[in-house]
Amino acid sequence: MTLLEAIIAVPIVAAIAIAFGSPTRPTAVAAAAINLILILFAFGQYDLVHQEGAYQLTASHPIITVPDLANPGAEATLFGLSTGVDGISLVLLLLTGIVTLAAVWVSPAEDQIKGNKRLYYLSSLLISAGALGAFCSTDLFFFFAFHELALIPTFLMIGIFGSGPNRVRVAWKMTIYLGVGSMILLAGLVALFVALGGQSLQFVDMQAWADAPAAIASSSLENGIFLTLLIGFGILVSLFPFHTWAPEAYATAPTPTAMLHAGVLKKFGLYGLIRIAIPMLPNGAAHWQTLVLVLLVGNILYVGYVTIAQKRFDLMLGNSSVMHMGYAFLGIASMTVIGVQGAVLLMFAHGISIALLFALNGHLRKRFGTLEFDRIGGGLGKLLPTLGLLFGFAIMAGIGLPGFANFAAEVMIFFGGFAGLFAQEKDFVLGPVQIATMCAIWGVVISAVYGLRAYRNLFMGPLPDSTKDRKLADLTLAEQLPLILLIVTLLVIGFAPGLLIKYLIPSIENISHLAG
Amino acid sequence: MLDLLFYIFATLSVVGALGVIVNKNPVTSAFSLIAAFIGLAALFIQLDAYLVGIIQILVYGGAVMVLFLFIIMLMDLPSEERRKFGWGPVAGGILLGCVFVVQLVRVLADYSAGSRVMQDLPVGAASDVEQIGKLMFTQYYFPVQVVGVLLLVATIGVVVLSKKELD
Amino acid sequence: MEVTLNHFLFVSGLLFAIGLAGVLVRRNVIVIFMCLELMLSAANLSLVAFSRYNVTPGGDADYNAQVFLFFIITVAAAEVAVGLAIIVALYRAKQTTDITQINSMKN
Amino acid sequence: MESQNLPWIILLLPLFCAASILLFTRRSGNISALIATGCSLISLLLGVALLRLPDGVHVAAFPWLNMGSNVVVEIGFQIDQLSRGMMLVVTAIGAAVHVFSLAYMKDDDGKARYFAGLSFFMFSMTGIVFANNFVMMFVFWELVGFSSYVLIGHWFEKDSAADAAKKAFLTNRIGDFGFMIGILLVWGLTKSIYFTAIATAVVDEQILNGVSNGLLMAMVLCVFCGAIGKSAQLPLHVWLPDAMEGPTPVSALIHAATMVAAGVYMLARIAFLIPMSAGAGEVIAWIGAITALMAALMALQQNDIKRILAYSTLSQLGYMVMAVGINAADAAMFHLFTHAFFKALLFLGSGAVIYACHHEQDIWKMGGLAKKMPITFVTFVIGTAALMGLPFVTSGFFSKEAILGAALHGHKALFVVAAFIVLLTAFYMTRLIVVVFLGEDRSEKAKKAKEVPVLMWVPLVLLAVPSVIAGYEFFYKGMALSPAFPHHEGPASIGLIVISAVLLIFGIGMAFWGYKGETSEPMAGNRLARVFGNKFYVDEAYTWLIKIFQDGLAGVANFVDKVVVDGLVARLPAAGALRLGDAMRRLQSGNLQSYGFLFALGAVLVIYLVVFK
Repeated sequence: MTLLEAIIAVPIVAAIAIAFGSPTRPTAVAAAAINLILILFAFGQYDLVHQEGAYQLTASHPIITVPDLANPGAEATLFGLSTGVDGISLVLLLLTGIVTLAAVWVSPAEDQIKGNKRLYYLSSLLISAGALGAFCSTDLFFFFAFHELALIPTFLMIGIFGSGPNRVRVAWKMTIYLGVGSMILLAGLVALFVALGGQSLQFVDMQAWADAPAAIASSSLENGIFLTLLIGFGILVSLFPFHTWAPEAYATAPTPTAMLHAGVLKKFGLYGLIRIAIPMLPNGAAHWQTLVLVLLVGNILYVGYVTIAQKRFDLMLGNSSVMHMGYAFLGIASMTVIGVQGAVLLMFAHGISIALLFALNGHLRKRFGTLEFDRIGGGLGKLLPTLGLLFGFAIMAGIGLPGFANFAAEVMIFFGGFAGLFAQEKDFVLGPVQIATMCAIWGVVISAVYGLRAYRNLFMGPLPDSTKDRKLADLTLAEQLPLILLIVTLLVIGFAPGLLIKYLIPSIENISHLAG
Repeated sequence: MLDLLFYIFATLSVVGALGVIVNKNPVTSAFSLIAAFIGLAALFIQLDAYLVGIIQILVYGGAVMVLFLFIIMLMDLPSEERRKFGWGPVAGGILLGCVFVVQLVRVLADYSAGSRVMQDLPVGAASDVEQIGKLMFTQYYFPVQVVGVLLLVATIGVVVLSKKELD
Repeated sequence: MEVTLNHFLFVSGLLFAIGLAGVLVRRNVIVIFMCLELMLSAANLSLVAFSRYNVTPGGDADYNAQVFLFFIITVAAAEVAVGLAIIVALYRAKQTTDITQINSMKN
Repeated sequence: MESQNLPWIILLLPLFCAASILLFTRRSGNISALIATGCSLISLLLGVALLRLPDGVHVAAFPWLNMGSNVVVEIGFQIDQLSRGMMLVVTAIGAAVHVFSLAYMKDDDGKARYFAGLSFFMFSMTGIVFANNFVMMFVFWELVGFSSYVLIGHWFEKDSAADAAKKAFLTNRIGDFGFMIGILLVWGLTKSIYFTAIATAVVDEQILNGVSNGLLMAMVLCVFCGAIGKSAQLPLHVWLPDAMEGPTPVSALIHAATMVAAGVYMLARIAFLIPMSAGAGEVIAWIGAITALMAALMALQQNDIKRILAYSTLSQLGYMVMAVGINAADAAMFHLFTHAFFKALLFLGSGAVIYACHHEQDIWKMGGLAKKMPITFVTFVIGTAALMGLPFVTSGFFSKEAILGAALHGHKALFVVAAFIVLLTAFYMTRLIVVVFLGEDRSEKAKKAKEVPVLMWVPLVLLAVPSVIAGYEFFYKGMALSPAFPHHEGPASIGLIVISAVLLIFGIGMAFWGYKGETSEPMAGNRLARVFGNKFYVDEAYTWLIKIFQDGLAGVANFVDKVVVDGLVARLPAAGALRLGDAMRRLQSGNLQSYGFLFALGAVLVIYLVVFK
């Protein structure tokens, strides 16, 4: 068993152990911690110098083999459990490891869970396992299947442990939405597989086919496949206008699920675009670039204004997470090395910061039972100073203050957007990417508006009479620790983004057809 | 002579089968089914499959049908009451049966290999019991084990299902 | 007329069709179950017929088919046991063997 | 100590200070205050030591963000006259404000947070001053905005302070929106983000030849947007007066001397870019001039002592921006330098007054404080004189003359505006002095006022010194700032001095005549005065605009999202699927035999299709 297989296996084993009576919380926290250590170990094992961004730590267990066309007599793997990481997946593994640990940690103690306590902890671990598997797989089938695996516990968690009267309806809505997205995605992936010769589901082989000249003969076919993949992945990442599942689902989901889904699992769609759609269908990507730009501006500006209008903190967070996906799309759609790096870094940064915000959201909900700004009434800064301090960090990270990883990522995305200006020689004209980038920069103002408004409405101003007499406990040290873990991660990467970017650069430069 | 026997037993089994579906009383149906199974067993024997024919009688005609009769009597079922006799399902069932037979006839008409006559078995060949036994305990050893497990599971399943406390 | 393979196959098919019609026509679940057994046996007949007519190079019958038939009988026996147990349980719960009355799957 | 490490120490010392307060001494305000003040004093010493570091000295840079594709954002240092001089201002006023705050914030609950915020501000401001590239400047640009947010919102349980903090941050963000685009345009056009490299490319290699003027103008004005936000120029000036909700020492440091001047500093850094585009300088100059004029008019009718000073700051910043616009960045920096000292002095003075009057800020409830608070009075008068530009004896005179001189040479219309503002400045400052310090006390609080403690008046005295001498040649020689640092080189012409002196005397005289002995605003009924007092109703207009454009748009978007998008993308297909399912449900009778029938029918069909078709 290789390191990566161990990383996928640990949460699954822990989940099974919990199902069969192992103590829930200690097992889950231990598994998450071990996994984080294993992931950091994988960083150590990864050879930055010699491999030029190729998959490393690979292992393959072929399940179906076919005769190798290029190499008569030999067998080629059609499909099998193949694992491997490059810089991109490594960064996302780290994200998963950190968020899982925090999410398991902020899960309520057993006696506070109404319902099946084992299921609660087990689901978090399975979501994590699904995400890890999807990020580690270098086989199209398992890449897809692991993600689907993670959707089931998400559905269960929202439907069973969610808050609010609509939880079952919301769970269904999200599941159907994502199910339809996965179906479209599957259709696109199958079409891609067939169009690339139908010889292999291994990423490496598919990429090799795609890199061959005129790999897909008909450009309309390539465009069609890319569009299908875009919509499929887009639904999973809540690309405008397929985003309406997200805010409600996150507002309803129990805290660890919201953290894991918004923080980690949602990034699967973006990862898929970077891993499959863009490198294997570069012409399709170029053809639909303008469409993607229009949609992502919809994400940033339109959803941004929707976010401003929210009167509940959880809904605001849900919408803001949709909005920030627009930046990641911008980085990808810029089709530049800088932009795609920024997108991956943003996936990391946003994953951590939104998990942090949802964790704080959970603490507020636990203390107040409501998240409506009007009903909480503000002034909590004096009452709950530690919560207020950490909340301030989270909000500032969310709105991209320098020093947090989010800022570095956003700057890179913006630079990626303008890198296209280099391509033209003397005749500088602002193209659609640049215009979309400008819109995105306005999004920074929008996110400041809702972020500060939320902080103002929750923590600043005088204490209302309704909360004056209530005994509200500030965060205990145990409650602070996972939050601090997330904040420190954001700060470390914010101060030294190079720690992650050095892993990204070679792998992203490998993606063909990206502008320097 | 043998041909005559074929026609007799074939008629017996078909009539028995028809008896199963036209009789209102389940007990009568069960006895008709036994008749049909006996006819079938005779056909097997005519095909030189002595072991299979005997097992057909023992297992189907004996054990299974006794089980059926037990259950029928256990439940003390009256014959099917004549309430709301639906022509729809009856017509549909008969129609489908007829269509199936028509298709069968057409298939068989085109099946030239079907017009072969029976050859005698070579003299001195091992008996069917021996041959089947050899095959079962050599080549099909593993499936036999699996079937054994299946029977065990079925037994346990029946016990569980029949428990009174089941709810 | 000499008895050919087709004769056996026709009888087999006829029995199968009768069984099928019975399943669709009858409402007593026990009788339906009997008809299912009939259909299985009808299939057995064609197996044995093929076994006898498709001789091996040595001229002997192909006993593989008869082994297969054993398995079918065994499985059928198991199925009868379990099926009847289910019917009994169902009868206890619903006090009827009329399958038009057993439609909890609706809605 | 390696002298090359000096800038790093100056930069990081306050950061460590802020971090250690946050991490360790959060619960103890007094220790935190002492740590922060100690650090600021050390910083001052280091800031002075920095003056000895030669131009262009190589300081090791930290490659903060290596984006690949040869784009590396460094935390690097550009050490030249500009940054050395600015650093002196920042550390000197920072130290004074820290000491002043020790007394001013003595009994505050959030003392630790306050001093952490101050230290963090020192860190951010240092970063701006040292920045050798645009992105680094932007990083610290945002961070000063953040520390200003924290400090304005220090008394966050007051609604007004909380709103002011939010407003300041958001307004700055709007400016930064333009700034970021400007940075990207500069990068896109010159392929560099480093000031020296851009200067080489633009000035020496003429790389921008052939680029359309529209794009160049957009580039310059977008960069200027950053300055509009940070230096509170029209139309983003609204946050600065509201920022006076913060503690007064903060106003002195951040909202008078340093942060708001960062915009001007940045413009001086990139002054070589402005002439690249025809017309951009003109726009900048006029924005500055109009800001200066309107702010001065607004200052005429304010009754809050800090707001008067705030509008005066706006007005002076407008001066500086105007100077940058007419290619007199030297003059702008000179004025920034002198203004920082006397405006900090004035703010700390007003802080002393407010402290003595138990947090009364309405000038009409003061009066007669000159006798009770002589030190404060004298230093305040010195500051006022410098602000008005009293000829020959104050630093403000020289720097203001430099700007007026540049305007006279460059642009006559701007000169008229600028000269008129001299008159207005003299008027409102005299009004302030007369109403606050002279006459009789007009409230209980003013009656009980007495001289402030030593920790507070010492910084006043110390700041009064540079307010007087910072204009003279010898000051620069002493500080080793000459010759490249912009400073006074003798008055432009006798005529200029005469004009400004006449205007000055006229303004002072009018104010004396109008306000001597008054106990309430004599012009209260005047319609024009009301317009000034209400700040030209700009805030009201913005509130209205925000309501329509932001909240209205948000409401509409929310409605569209809930009804149209969700309806079309989710609910409509869902309803279709339900309807279809309803239709299909009729097939599911629950009757076993109908399923069997369908199954058999299917089997027969399959046979038909496979065998006979």
